[in-house]
Amino acid sequence: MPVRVQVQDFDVSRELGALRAGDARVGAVAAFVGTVRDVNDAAAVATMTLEHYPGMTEKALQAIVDEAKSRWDIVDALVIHRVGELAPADQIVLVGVTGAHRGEAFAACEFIIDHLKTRAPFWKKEATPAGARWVDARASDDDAAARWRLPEGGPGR
Amino acid sequence: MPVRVQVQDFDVSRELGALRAGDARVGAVAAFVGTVRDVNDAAAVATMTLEHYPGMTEKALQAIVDEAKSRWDIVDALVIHRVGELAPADQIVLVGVTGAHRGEAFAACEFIIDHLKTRAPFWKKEATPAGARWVDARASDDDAAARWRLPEGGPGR
Amino acid sequence: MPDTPAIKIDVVYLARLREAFGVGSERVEPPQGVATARALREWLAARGGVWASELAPGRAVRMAVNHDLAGPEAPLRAGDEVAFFPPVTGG
Amino acid sequence: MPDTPAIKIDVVYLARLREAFGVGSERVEPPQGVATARALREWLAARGGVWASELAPGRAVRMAVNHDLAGPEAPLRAGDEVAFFPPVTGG
Repeated sequence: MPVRVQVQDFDVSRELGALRAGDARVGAVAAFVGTVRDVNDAAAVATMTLEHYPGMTEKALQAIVDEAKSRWDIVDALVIHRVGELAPADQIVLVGVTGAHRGEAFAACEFIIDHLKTRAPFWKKEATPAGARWVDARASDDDAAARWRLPEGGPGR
Repeated sequence: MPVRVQVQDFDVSRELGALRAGDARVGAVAAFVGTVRDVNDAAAVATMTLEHYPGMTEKALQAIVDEAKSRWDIVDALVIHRVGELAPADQIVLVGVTGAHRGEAFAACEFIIDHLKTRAPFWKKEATPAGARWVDARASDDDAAARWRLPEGGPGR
Repeated sequence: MPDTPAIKIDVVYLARLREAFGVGSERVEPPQGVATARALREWLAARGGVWASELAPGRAVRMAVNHDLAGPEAPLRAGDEVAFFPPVTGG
Repeated sequence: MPDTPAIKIDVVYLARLREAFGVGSERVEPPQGVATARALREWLAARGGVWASELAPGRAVRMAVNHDLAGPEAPLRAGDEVAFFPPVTGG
């Protein structure tokens, strides 16, 4: 299943192994793991709670994966995103992309995480010594996603 | 140990876990796994043997990792490369890069594998139904490495 | 006009908005003139108080219609699910 | 000149070159004029046969001196380890 939202942790080896299993064309696996940092905007983070919008989340992630598959010559792609309560250093998200060659796998992997950050309905709430607070969106994430925009009339999404 | 050459397989989860262990600044892990493809230039590959140049290999890999650390704001980086006999779908190489933010981790990871492909002394010999043959170097690998070249007088390596 | 039946819209609030409003979802029956996502936002803001402040035009509020991100001019139909939420922060 | 002691160089051949030459390494004592990586390559090619064909100027042969990639003008000193190999294909 290429897109999953779950409370439990994931094993990167097992997930990437399953993603590339049985396809002998695969020579390259690009992966991204996002983890809970201990320090965010200068405040120590004790725990973090991830909320999402069931129904929309899976649809948004699948649309991002489909767009990546249409733009790059890759074999397969996987997104796993955790929700619920997480502690510093916990894994949050895994993006894995398999392909025959590494350039396209890297590009598609970075495309997926950049768009997940701006289009997939997840929200982080941090518990800090000063109390709980919702994490603000970053302008740098919008910039990261915007650089993938195709020129008007360019090759399709 | 940031650079390893070994016969035995590696576990991606364990290696990436060790790489980011104990550093709460890490929020992003970019990784690349290279695997043995079953088909290379239209011939089916039965097994592959990887030879290297002991002494130079470790020095070359360490130099590439050091250059990546000097060029991007990353926390740590890891390269594991296998040698000896491998079968289709086996893992060949792991590059892992940890950082506070994903953009620099991705760039450093791709930089390392691109330069490994052109500067680290490994050679692949494939066993195919038509006999054994040394794999030819790809011009596309030289191109991939060349795009990281800094302009003359630009920021340092 | 007064006899036209009102349409029913399911509205969902997420993250900071859910907490601010104290409600995660509700079924509303806005007047017939409320035909776009923007109009629905303005109609909800007209409730005043925290509704007015959180949904004020200057606030960064994202909208989705039937689980797709939607711009302010997205048309609404009876039975649509419309979500209001802050900019996303996953990954 | 004839009395100048020859320098000793350790030469390593890898991958296809090792197989073609049937030797993985040797210690050579080239004449004093052989002072660069390029000169060593030419001196070895002068052995003829497979040495001439594999090390011919048009062949893609890479060199390393003391475990660092080296260009043809890299100077050689007594005790250096010089490696000859095809373009690398790892990763």
